[in-house]
Amino acid sequence: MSFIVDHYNYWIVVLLMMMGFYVVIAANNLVKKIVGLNIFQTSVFMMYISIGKVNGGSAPIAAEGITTYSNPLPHVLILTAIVVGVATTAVGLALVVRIKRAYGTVEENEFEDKEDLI
Amino acid sequence: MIEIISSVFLIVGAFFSLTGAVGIFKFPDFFTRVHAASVTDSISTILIIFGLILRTDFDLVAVKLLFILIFMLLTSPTASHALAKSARHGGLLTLAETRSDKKVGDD
Amino acid sequence: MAEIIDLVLLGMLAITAFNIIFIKDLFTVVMLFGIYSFLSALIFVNLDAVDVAFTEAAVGAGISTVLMLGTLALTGRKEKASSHKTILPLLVVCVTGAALIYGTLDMPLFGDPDNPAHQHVAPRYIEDSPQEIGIPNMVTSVLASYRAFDTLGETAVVFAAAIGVLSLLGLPKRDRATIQSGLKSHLVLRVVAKMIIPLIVLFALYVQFHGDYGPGGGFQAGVIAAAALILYALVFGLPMATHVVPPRVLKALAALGVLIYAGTGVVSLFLSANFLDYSVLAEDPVAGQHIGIIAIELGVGITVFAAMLCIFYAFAGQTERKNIQ
Amino acid sequence: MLVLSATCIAILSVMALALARALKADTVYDRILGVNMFGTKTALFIALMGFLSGRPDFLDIAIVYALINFLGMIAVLRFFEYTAGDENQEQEK
Repeated sequence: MSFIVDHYNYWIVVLLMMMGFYVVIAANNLVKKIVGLNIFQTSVFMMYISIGKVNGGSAPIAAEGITTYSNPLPHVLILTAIVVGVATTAVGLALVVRIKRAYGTVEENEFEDKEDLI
Repeated sequence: MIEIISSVFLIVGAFFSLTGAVGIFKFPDFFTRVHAASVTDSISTILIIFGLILRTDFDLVAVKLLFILIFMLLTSPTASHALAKSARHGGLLTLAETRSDKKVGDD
Repeated sequence: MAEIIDLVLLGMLAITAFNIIFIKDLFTVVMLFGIYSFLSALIFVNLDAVDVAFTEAAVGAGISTVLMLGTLALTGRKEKASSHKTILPLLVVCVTGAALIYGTLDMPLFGDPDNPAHQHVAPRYIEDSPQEIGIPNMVTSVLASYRAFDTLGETAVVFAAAIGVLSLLGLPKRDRATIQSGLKSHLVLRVVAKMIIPLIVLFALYVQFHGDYGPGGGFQAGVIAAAALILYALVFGLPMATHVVPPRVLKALAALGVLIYAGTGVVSLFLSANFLDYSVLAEDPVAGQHIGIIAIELGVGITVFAAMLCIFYAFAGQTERKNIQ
Repeated sequence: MLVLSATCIAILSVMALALARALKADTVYDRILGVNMFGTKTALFIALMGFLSGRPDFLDIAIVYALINFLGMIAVLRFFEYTAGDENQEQEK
């Protein structure tokens, strides 16, 4: 029982990662692929934050009467990663818009028929 | 004493939000469902935030809670209104209208 | 109680993600993705990462959703039936997942204070940073002082992403104000938006300068300020927004933010210290650290604000262009 | 403390119901309604959670939630008005 309690967080995070990964490789639509990529990315964030958690700890902002704090280092790494993540998502979406304009479709399997258009 | 008043506020607020959640499943058409969601949203926000304010020392935290209250009271009904208006604009009918349409169709 | 909340939230997260896989209507997918971001931010709050939750709520749920909706407006909202075989991806995913789960068995226990991750530099940050840097928010001190190089890199990445989007899509022309846009028929919405947009800008300033004492800082403040203008553009139309904050100014601001950040480092170089070592900026090292952090947070805030708004303008400009054609 | 926990659980179940509504909806408007309700309840939940963990000074996050929820709603409505025109044109063709 305690084994499950000590690990369930990691398992659900891995499950989420699998779902995101599946969408990225199985989906045909490029926008959906980007959504999948974001799910994948969030699961990685959650993994980091889970590692940073300390039982009985509190948010790492110093206050009177609090002695245990959670680890601030993963928070810093993930905070910047989120902003960079949305910036790269924006670039990805911009590419999708351009692909739509060039090929008239955002479905992966429909590009093959239009390769001669390039 | 304050603790008890605050508890009453919180419990009544939680009750109202639960009724709202039941409402969005049980009511027959979209417009009544918006009604259920938006009315209970406002009242439960007011009650819960007041309940929480009574638990503070009336410092910056209370001011922030008041700010949340004002913000939510402005935005939540506006969003509901805009959504209902948009649905109406998009051609969604109320239950009564759907029924009378059917009658006309039957005739 | 915290464990129960954690479990329920993770469960809802898994259900949401599972539904995203199968839903073909991309509009619904994007809405569910918004919920997904909200939920993950809630989990971050529950795991004590308040700063991260702040960022995820503002960036993930806000900006990402708006940009994805903008893309959908251009590319269509229905996903066509997939021609892929699903067996192979499923196999790959299951093998990867099994390997990772096998890996987690050796991971340190969840929440264990003796976890190796808490032994290395973290105790120093937790014990010394309030005295050394002089601000209570350890995340801000690590972000802006101990790991300032890293943050400079991230700011540059955000700047580069804005350049990338602009070179792919281009900014809207300023004097195309003749097109009708915005939510013209929603009178209540327009009035309320007018009332709350100043409040949002005020809140952004609060987050910017209160980031040393509570959750917040340049990244979050920049995004919130950008959200205020995005709201303005959505309600009153893009031409009005570009009238208020012209794209030309945004380009300059995005560069200016990075310049302020790097400039702070150069100033400390000239005062014969290391790059981005703020202790020399004032006579008292702690006061110097504080000045440095305020300066670079300002740089980060300006860059993030300008970059996010630039990206939004680029997408919105595309949709308006499609409207004309 | 007990009352706070009970309120938390109540709000959590409301969130679950709103999520169910967003997942299984008759019309797309019902879906948006579910998402909107989810957002407002999340903001309340954050406020409650701060009091539950004994550090209520993190209410800024609840403000951000309320704000972003509103922004998302407006973006969705704008998307609707935008694509509605498209669909009409397609029908005319």
